[in-house]
Parts: sequence; structure tokens; C-alpha cells
Amino acid sequence: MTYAYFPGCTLKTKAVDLDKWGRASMEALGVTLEELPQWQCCGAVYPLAKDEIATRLSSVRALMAARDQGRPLVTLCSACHHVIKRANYDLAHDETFRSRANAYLAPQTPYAGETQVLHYLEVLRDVVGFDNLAKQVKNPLTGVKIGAYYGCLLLRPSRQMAFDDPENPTILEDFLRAIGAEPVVYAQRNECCGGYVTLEDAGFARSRAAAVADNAAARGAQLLTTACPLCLYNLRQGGSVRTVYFTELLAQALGLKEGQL
Amino acid sequence: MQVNETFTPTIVAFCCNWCSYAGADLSGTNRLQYPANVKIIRIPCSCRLNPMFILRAFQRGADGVILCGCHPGDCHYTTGNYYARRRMTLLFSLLDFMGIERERTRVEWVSAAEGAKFAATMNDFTQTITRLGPNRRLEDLRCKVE
Amino acid sequence: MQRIGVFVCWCGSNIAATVDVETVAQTLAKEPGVVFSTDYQYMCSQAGQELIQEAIREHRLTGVVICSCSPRMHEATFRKTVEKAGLNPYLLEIANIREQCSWIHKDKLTATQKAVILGRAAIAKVQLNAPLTAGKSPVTKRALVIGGGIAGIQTALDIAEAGFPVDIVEKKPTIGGKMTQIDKTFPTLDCAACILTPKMVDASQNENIDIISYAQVEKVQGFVGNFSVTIRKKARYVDEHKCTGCGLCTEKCPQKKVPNEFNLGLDNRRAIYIPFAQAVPKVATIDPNYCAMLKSGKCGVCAKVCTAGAIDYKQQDQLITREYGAIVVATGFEPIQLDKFDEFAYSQSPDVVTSLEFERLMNAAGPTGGTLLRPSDGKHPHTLVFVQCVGSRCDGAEKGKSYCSKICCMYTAKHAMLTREKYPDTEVYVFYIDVRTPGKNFDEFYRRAVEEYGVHYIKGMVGKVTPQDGKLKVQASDLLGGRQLRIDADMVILAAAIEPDKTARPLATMLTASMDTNDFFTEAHPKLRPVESPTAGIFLSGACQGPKDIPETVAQASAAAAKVIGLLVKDSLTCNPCTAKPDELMCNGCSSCEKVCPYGAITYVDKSFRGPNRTTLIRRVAQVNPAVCQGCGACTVACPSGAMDLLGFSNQQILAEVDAICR
Amino acid sequence: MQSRVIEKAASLLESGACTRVLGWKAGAFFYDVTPAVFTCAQEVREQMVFNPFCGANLSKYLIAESRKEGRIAVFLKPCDTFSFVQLQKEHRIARDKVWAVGVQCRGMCDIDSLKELGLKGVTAVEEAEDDLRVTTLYQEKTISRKEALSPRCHTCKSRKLLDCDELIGDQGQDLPSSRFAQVEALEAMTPEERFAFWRGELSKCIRCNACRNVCPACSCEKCVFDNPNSGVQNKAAASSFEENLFHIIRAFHVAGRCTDCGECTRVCPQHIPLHLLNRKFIKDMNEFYGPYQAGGDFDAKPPMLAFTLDDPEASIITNGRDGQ
Amino acid sequence: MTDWTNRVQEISGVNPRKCMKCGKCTATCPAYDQMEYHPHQFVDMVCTGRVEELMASKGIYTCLGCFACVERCPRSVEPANLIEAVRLAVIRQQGGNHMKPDQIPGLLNEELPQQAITSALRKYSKGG
Repeated sequence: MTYAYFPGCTLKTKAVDLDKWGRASMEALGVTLEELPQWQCCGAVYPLAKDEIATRLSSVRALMAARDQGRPLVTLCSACHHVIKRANYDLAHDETFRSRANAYLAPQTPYAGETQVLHYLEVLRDVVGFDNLAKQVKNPLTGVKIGAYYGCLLLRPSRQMAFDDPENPTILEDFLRAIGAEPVVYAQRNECCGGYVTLEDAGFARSRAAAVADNAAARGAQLLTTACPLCLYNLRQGGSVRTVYFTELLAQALGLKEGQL
Repeated sequence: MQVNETFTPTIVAFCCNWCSYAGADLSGTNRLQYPANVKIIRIPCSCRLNPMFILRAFQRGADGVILCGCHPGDCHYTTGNYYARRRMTLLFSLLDFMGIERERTRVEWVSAAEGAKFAATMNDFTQTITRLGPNRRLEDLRCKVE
Repeated sequence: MQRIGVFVCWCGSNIAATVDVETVAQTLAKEPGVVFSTDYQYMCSQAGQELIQEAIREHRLTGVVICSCSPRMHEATFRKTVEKAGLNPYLLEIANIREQCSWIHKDKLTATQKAVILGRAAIAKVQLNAPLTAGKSPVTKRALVIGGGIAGIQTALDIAEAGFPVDIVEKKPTIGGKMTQIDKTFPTLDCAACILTPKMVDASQNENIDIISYAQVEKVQGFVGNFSVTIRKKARYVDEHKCTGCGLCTEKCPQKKVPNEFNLGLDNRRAIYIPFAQAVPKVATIDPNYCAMLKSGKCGVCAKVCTAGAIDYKQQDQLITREYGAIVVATGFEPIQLDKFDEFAYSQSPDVVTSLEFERLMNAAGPTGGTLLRPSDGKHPHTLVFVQCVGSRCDGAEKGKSYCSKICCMYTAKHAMLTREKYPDTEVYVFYIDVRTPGKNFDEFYRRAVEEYGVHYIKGMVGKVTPQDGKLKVQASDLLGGRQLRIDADMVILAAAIEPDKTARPLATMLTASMDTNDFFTEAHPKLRPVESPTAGIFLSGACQGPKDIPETVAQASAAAAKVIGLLVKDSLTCNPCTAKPDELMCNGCSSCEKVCPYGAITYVDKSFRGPNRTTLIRRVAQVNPAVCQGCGACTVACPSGAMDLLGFSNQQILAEVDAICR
Repeated sequence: MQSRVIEKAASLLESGACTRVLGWKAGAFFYDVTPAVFTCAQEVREQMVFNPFCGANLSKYLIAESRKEGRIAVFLKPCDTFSFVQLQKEHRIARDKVWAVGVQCRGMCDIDSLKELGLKGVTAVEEAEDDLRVTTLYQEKTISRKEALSPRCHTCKSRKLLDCDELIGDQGQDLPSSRFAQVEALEAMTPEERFAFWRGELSKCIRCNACRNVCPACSCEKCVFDNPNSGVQNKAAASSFEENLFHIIRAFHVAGRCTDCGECTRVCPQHIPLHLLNRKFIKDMNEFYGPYQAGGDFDAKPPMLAFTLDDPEASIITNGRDGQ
Repeated sequence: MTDWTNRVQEISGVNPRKCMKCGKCTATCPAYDQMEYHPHQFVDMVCTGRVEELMASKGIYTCLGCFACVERCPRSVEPANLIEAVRLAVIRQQGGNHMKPDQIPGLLNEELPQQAITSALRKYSKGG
């Protein structure tokens, strides 16, 4: 099965590791991710204002392109996933937005949220299957205690994101188990890392990241993993525990990436 | 189809006594508005609705007919609405097969607690019928009462 | 020729403000057959009823149409009214111009026009009404109570006290319900067991009460006065009559790791068990999910130690069918699952508990012997945080329950007070949205918790609980203090919303009793008939109807019993005369009607008919038992020849209404 | 075949096994065969026929005939036996008063089919294996039997002879049938096209009641349309009548009971394809509630008198190209 | 004179009257200490027409957009949407931008992902 892949801007620059190992691993697992031609920035934040149309349009373009290819749209960056998934939800549920977006972009076939938007992790879980993944692991991360850091954007608001239980998610823990690691469940895994406020108030952002990392460390985590470049940045700036992208762990477990933990 | 601004459809709503008629009462008790075009006929159970009544309503100038009954599983008489469901499903399918607008007939399950659903259903149904315009297809050519 | 009287009610301003009642009366006066038409302020009042009766006599009316509120409200009233004036009560029709007209329309012209049409439909129908006489059906003088909690026990005791036999069906191995798990009761703080267990014993010893425990209702047939109920009594693999309740087997059973549901899984029991010391009936039960003998045929310890020879591994489920005149639903409640609220870390830390679990942790018969200890490490907790309204008062089903669970404010005050009383070294915080304590001596109780016991009541909510370093880091708001609080707590106690027991929904279907969207049973009238279900002969007791505390539950239980007694003292009931009636001349005897009748009211006889040329033809024709027929009308549509019609809702009557509306 | 049928009928009367025989006899024209009751062997030998024009389904007559004194023998073609079973399920026929002789059938012919082949002034038709020898005023011609079949026999669903006391000819099997093709073709039209089709057809109705009178399912003691209490009594005598209502209600009343014998369409003097209404019901019931053949057996519960908890809702209906 | 109260409700699509004043939003807010007015007060102030005071508050720029208040609100009020709407009411005005592109270079460091810059610009200015 081939999926339309939306990498997003950060994955082309600062978060190359998230992208590179993500692609390599999927290929090794027999799933083809084909980068959407001429994708544009997702917009980075989902506009909460009901009257903002233009800022949601680049997501709509990506969604329409995937629809035209007849493929589900896969994202890897949490922020891109959040924005695109919610824009798609609006297209399916908000008639005003739907008609205005269609009027603006004037596609050949009107678009009403038909594209299935999947996060990379969902493909791992539902297409590859964690059982199947476990079978393909060459270098299991046996004994490594890893705290999964979900952050906010993958989970909330759960009504729109419909990704996992927003208060007690399990997908990353199940993933960690599949690659042989020992997941550490800690309460702060779905609390904010400090987000974009890091630009204006780095100190505050660091204190947020520290609270997350400290809680994880206190519960025994030796390593944190995340799907979001901004979370990774904040945790590296303010946290006391080493943080890596989950695709790096995946690639390592599959024997694609050298490295030690 | 042209939307006729002055067209006010006649709509007959058959309501079972135990759930939907009580639901209609509740929407009244809660002062939830729905168009006056809707006139309710009380029947003991949705299974009392004879297709004859529906056809006769259309013959006599109704533009839409809706049947409301207890939700499946909640029939006061245990099983009545299950029979009603089969009968109406087949009847509506036949009407559709004869080219009569599918949207002129509807079945909706409304419980005694669903006053809001009753009002919303009637508002929606009236809108649909208004959009469809006057019933022409189910009037029998040879029995027009002038 | 019909002589019809039309009576238009103002209902004060309820109708008259939106419907021009005078115009309605005048317009309807011109309808064919109408000889009298008037309007009046309150038709249902004494004066209004007299007005109707006078008109019936003066104008020799053959039919009456009342344009008023819903027939569900006053049809019965007006039937009596016309009957007293000598008219058959079924020669009356009501046009609903309040709930279905004046209350839903604002424009007076529109509402008036609609009222006229509704009046016309009623006139058209009443023209075809026939006088009907209600038949009688006998009453089985035995009641069934479903659920053996405090509600069911109280109802059963009261019915039994009045001299009627009553059966309690309880799905658990013992009666007693939720109250057995409660430590103390508010607002008096007497021990729940001390007031409940004597009632349980009373019930078991009362000659009129038969307790069918470890059993569930499987099938319900019939109708008020004449229910036939099939009960599945599950195999407990112990002969109830032989078991002495000595409990030796429960000590010797080698399977020790069975989560003990009585203590909500806070400790373990054996595979053969007696739920608690005061269980009724006090007999052991084998849990087939854990018993090695039942699973693999290897063990048999309990049979070896049982001197009474009560163990029976071959026991089967038993089906009991009994006849009842009335059924009381007392299925109670359950606290909700908390998986949607893991911001409180319920799944992450054993020290986050529900209030019911807290009851067990405080109870002398509980897993800690009545000493409050943290489940995680068995240490004495110093800081306790209570969170109210967990899952109650939510917007929409995906968030939680929309209603207030009603009992949480009081039991939380009780928990806080008892904790402070027993352990003065503790700090106790209660986070509340509102404290709701209507009830006798309730607010005084809550104030004592604050004023005398020093419980910190904080207006605000807990936002996040983070288990870390042996503590529960509670982040919360103090809205009146204008602070965000961060408390290092030892325990967090969640006041989980309550919901109806899961067995209630399928039971409601079997009973054809209606439920609201929250799965609480609906009462026949929210104010005036609070313990009856709209389905005749089905009564409601306790929390199955809505959240209730113990005093309220007991009050409602006795009220339900009074209603049941009122039914069972009657020798017969007046039937609904609006039953199906076949026209034998048209009946084919094809059995279509019989196949759709839910009551088995239709039978067939071979009957002689006069054929052509003085011959006699014998034909099979349908007969309806009017005492059994409930008047749904399923048969009338199944009948291909239209031989089956429904009295009171005949084909012609309904068609006349259709014509009147569509004309 | 004809001789075997006549011999059988005569011998049943002669032996006293039956007092009457229900069969067919020729009418004014040879193709104008009508049902008839014979009371003696001589009558049978003189008048009884069994030829490719014996399309009439005799089951319905058994309702009245089986009530009379003595046993009656009846000759039933496969499709007639479905009606025979269905009527028994409805307690309409006293089975012990009937001696049912199953006659295997290779499809019945229709004079209109012959006319469509350009054969005018037909005076006789003789069977010869798979062919028919047709004599007209002008010529003699041999045609394939297939070409002359009545339209309903092209989509024959079964050659099974159900519940017979004896058979003439072999027992048959269910056949693969494309009987729903026409229904499907209509379903595929737009609602406007369908409406035009049915208005065109039903407006031809003269309310002669032939469809009702021939239908084995329309065998009510007194038809709802003749019942003054039904509110829909016969309007044939009036200047106006309700052709939609009549045909819809008729189809609804026989839904789940109609065996799809096709008699209604065969007898319609206006050639309205009435069986399509019944077939639509049959097709829907098969699709919504599982396959069911009225009169196919004695046990299966008719779909209109049964339900399941998860039956589809009325809102599922979407025929062909309508919908949004 | 702009009717900010209505404007803010329109932009956000939030009905502040659904709030039952439980304070869970404030309890859960990670940016509590940075804010002058806290989420439940936001809702209340929109309800009571005190939007201009909110517009003047610096707290509107410290909302992390983490949606914890939205997720955990028992009444589905969505305080974060209100805060964003108040912020937009400010920055959509002439010269209302909270952050200007020329401020950015001074805030950058080697590791900072551009996602952060784009987000901040989107949140703080109408240019986006």
C-alpha cells in the first residue's frame, strides 16, 4: 500500500532525523510513503478562530491532493498532524468552512473531508501492526526504560483528533514494547512542553519541560521519546533526560541505524 | 425543483401513543416550536399504521407523511415497532420504485423523553417537504377532489 | 343523526393566549353533527366538568369533543365526566390544542387555524365512535421484586407485611446490594451494616418472601395483573438447602487469588466464597471462572471438607417460571468507570481510589480491618484530597453524565469528617464545584465537617494528579482564593458519578418499561406518579429511577410497595376496551394476525356460516380474547382482508381524521 | 402429456377415488383455455384439455372446492404447487379433501407471443418435443417452443412439484432465474423515469379486478376493497377511482404471500406488468430479510409476520440513481 | 465602538454561558503563573462584557495552546478558543501585532525548529 506523505517544513531542516529514519523504517517494513508533490507548510498552528479561512487552506490543498491520488495522507510531525487532521475535520463538519474553502480553491471535485488522515504511529499500529513490527525487530532495546512523551497536539482535542485516549494514551507505550523497550508511564506525558512560547519566554518553557522530564525520571525513565520537533527542542533545552525521536528508536531496533542508548 | 415561497405543505404525523405522542407533548411542554403544518394523529402503536392511511392522506392532499414510534426495543407492546419498521421499509421502497419522492415519507423513532428530537424532526421534515413542493405524484389522477 | 358537543378550554392563558378560543368554538359549531359548541376557562375544573355534563343532558349529546390539553393528561378525567352524565365514556375525543398547538406556536392566527383543524379531526372521529364497555381481567396476587438491595428489600418487606407473597430476584449470591459495602451512613453516622443486616434477616425469615439469589430475569410475558416471568437461577455448585454457611470450604480452597468484588478488588477471596459474614442466604458459591475442579476437574477440596455434603459440581442453571400480578424494578446503580478521567491518575496509582473503595478502606470488615492505609504501601496517609463531581454534570455523553449524582456531596462530607475524627493528624481537602445538601439535617452535617472537623473545603477543581516520588502531586484551582494550588497528597479520593446498573437496559426491554437517555427508568408522571412506570403493573423502587440516597430510596421503596399492594388487593382489573375485533364474515382464518400478536390473544375456531342455497359452510375464523389483547393493532395491518379492526382506533376513524386534516 | 392427464383424471373419477376433477377445458378459442370442474369420466374425455395454453393456476379454486363434499382431484403445474402450499399455510385448503396430481411443465405459451411472431389467424397448435406446429388460416409453420412462451415462463424460477400425491412427468428442480432483471432495470432509472413508467402503466387500468380475481393470494373471503367498513371500498362504479392506491395496497396485501406465479399480468386486459410490483417486494424482502419463497415450504416464517432486532431502517432505501 | 464581547464570541464560536464555574481549566493550566487573568476568569469576563480588560492583559500571549482546558472542561466551553479570539481582537487592529518579524532574529538559536517561529508569528501577528 502506498501512502501520501506530508513531511512538513521542520522535518526538512532541524528535524531531519525524525524524517529520515521514519522513511527508512517504513520502507523496511514494506510500506511506501510517497512525498506529496509541491506540499506547502501546514500553517504550524491550527487557527482556532472560526472566521479564519486562508490560514487553513494549505492543509486543504494537501488533503485534496491526497484525495486526488486516492491515498490516505500520512504525517509524522505532531504539529502538522494536528493542523491537517483538524482542518479535515472542519471540512467534514463545518458547512460554512467547507463551502468557503471549496469556493476559494475551486477544485474539480468539491472536497468534504474524504481523505483519511493518519499519523505515522497509526500506520505502525493499524497497518504494519505492533505484533508484526515486533517480529521484524533485529536489535531489541531490551531493558531500556523509556518514557513516551505525547505532548498536546497528537491527543487534544480528542473529539477532533480521535488519536488515542487523551488522558491515558497507549500507542507509544505499545510501540516501545514492540521494539523491546520497557515503557515508563508517567502522568506528565500529556502535559505541555512549553511549546512555541519558548521563543518569547525561554525560561518559562524550560520550567515546563523540566516538570515533564523530572516526572519521567522519577518514575524511572532513562530516555524520553517524542514525535514532535518542538517538544524535542524544549525537552533538550529544559529537561534533564535525553530525548530522541521515536523514529530513531524504530530505525535502531530494525537495524537500520547505528547508535547506542 | 422550484421553491415556492407561498407553499405551506400539509403534513400528517402518525404518532404512537406511548413514546412519540408523549414526545410531542414534551416538546410542547418545553415550548419547542415546530411548524403548524404538522398535524398529529394519535395511534396506539406504530404497528397500527396501515399503509392505506398513508396513501389516503396523499390522496386527500397531504404533502408529507411521517410515522413516529418508540425506539426499536422500547415498544410499549414489545414488538409493534419491529413490524412497523418492516412494513414501512417495504412500502417506502415500493413507493420509491414507483418514482414517488422518497423524502415525502419518513419513519423516525422518538421516545417520550425526546421532545427536542420531535421538534427538530418536524422542523426538518417540514423543510424537506417545502423544498419538494406540493405532492403531485401520489395523487391519483382519477379521483381528484376539487 | 349524531348530536355532538364541542368544548374549547382556555386553560387559563395557556391556550387562550395563543389560540382564539372563541373563534375555534364558533367555527367548530358549524361542523356537521355539532349541535353545541362553547369555550370555558378551565374545562377540567369542577365548574367546567359540570358545564359539559349539563350540555350532555340538555342537548342530548351523542358525542363529545373537548379541545384542551393532551389526552395523556385529562382523557381519563373527562371520560369520567361524560360517564356521570350518562354518556358512554368512549364517545369522547380530545383535540390536543395545548401541547400540540398553543404551546408550540406564537402566531395567534396560525395557532387558531390549527386548533380548528385538530378540532375537526376529533369531530370526524367522534362521529364514528362506538360505545365501548371495558372487560375485567383477574389479578395474580403475587409480586416480583427485581433487585435485592435496600430498595428491593424494603419494598418486599412492605408487600409481605400486607399479606401478599413476594419474590426477590437478586443477581449476586447475596441480597443487600450497595449498602452492604458502605461503612457509615449520613447524616447520623450509624453503621450501615447495623441497620441493613436486620432487614436482610427479616426478609429471609418472612414467610411471604422468597429470595431467589444468584439469579436473573430472563423473560417477561403478559400484562398488569397477569405477568409470567422466567427466572434463570445460576448454578452456584452448592446445594443451598444443605449448606450450613459454616465457611470451612472458603478457608480450605487452594485458589486464593480471586479478586474480591465485595472489597472492590482491594483484596482477594477464594474460588468458593461467601461474600461477607452477614450474607443472606448464607451459603457458599463457587466461582466457575476460578474453580480448578470446574475448569480442569482437578481439586475437589471443598467437597472433601464439606461435612454437609452440599458441594455439587454438576449443578446446572435452573429456569423458574412464575406468575405475578405486579413487578417492582429495584436494580439500583453502579459508580461509573473512570477510564475517561485519567487526569486524576486513577489507572496510574493505587492511591487514587473511588469513594466506594474508600468506604471499604474505612470499614472494619474491609481489606485493612478499618484502619485507613494507603493501598500502595500500607502506610498511614497524612494528606487526603477529595474530588467531587467526577463524571457528573458533564456536557454530553462523551464527557460523562449530564446529571448531578446527588449523593456525592454528602458522602464526601462524611468521608472527610470520619477521616478527621479518626485521624486528627490528617489534612483533608475537598474540591467542590457546588456543595449541594438539601435534605433533613444535611447542610448542618456538611457545616460540621467544615467548622468542627476542620475539613478544607475549596471551591475549585483538580486539574491534574501526577504520581511522583511517593506522593500524588495535585494541581488544583482555588477559585475563591485566586490561587493555583499544588498539594502533595497521599491519597486522592474521586467521587465518581453513579449510573444505572448495566442490567437495567435489557430488563427495560423485557418489561417494555421506558427509560430516559441515561438509562434511568422513566416514571409515569414526574411529579404525580413517581413510583410507577408508564407500563401498567411495573413499579420503580430506588436508584433505578434516578440518583438517590438511602432515606429517599427507602421512602420510594415503601411508596412502590403501597402501589403494589393497592393493585394486589383488587380481584380483577378493568381492561382496556380498545381491543382488536375481527369481522368473522371477512376473516380468512389465515393466522397472519396470530403470528404478530405479542400477547397470544388470538385463537381460531371453526364456525358454521350460511352458504349459498341454504348450505352451511364451516370456516376457520379468528377470535380475540379482550382480556388479553392490549390494543396495539399489529394484527389489523397484518390482516390481508381487513377483517381485523381496532375498537377506538378503527380504520374508518383514523381515515376520517386523515380526511379532516388533509381536506 | 395431454392424453396422460386426461386418462389420469378419468380413472380417478371412475375408480371413485375422487368425486370431482379440477382441470382445464377449451373456451371459445383453442388458446382460450379456462379452469373447469368435471364430475364424470365422460365429461373429462370430451372436454378436458392439457396443452401449452393451460396457464391458469388452479390452486385458488381449491379454497371453495375443498370445502365441498367429497374429494377433488386437481392438476397442478410446478408454479401452481407453490400457491397450493402457500394456501395450505394459510389454512385455506382442506388438504385431505384434495388429491393433487403434479404435472411437469415446459413453459406455457401465449397467443400474444405467437402474434408477435407474425402468426395471424392461428387455428391450432400442436406440441412436438421442443417445437410447436402452428396451423393458421394461411399456413402451417413449425416454431421453437421457446419463441412462443408466455413472458413469465422465460424467467421460470422452479420446476419443483411441491406436496403432490402423484406426479405425471418427472420431478423438477429450482432453476437459475433472471426474474428480477426487469425490476433492476427500473431501479436503475431516475425517479422521474420510474414515475413516468408507472403513471403510464397504471393510468391504463380500468379496474376490471381481473388481477385480483385470478390471484391465488387475493383469495380473501371478502376483499378489503369490497368491504364498506374499510374506508377504501371499490370505486369502480364511481366516475373516479384510486388506481395507485388499489395497486399499491393489493401488492402490499400479498407481500410475503405472493408466490410470483404471474397470473396477474397474464390476465390483465390492459397488459399492465403488475407482477413487477410484487417482484419488487419479493426482491426487497430477499435482500433486507434473507431469501424467502412464499409457498416454498410449510415451515419458513413469512417476512411480513416476522422481524429481527437489527432489521434495516426505512431510511436505507436507495434505488438506482436517485438519492442525493 | 466595537462590541468586543459579541465579536469575541463570534470569532471563537464559544458560548461562555455553558460554563458552570468549576475552575478545572484554571486548575489544569500550565501557564497559570504567567497569567494575570486565568482561564475561568476569561470565560467569566467574556460573559460579563469585560473583554477590553482582557485585551489589555499580557496573559493572552502566554497561553501555550496545549488544549488541556478544552479537553478537560466538563461543559465543553473551550477556554483556549476564547483566549485566542481575544488575542486576535487585539492583533487584527492596526499596529496590533504582538511580535514583529524584525524581532525574530534576536530570539533565534541554532537548534530552534522553524515550527516554533512560524507558530509564534501566527499566534502573535496578523501577518502570519
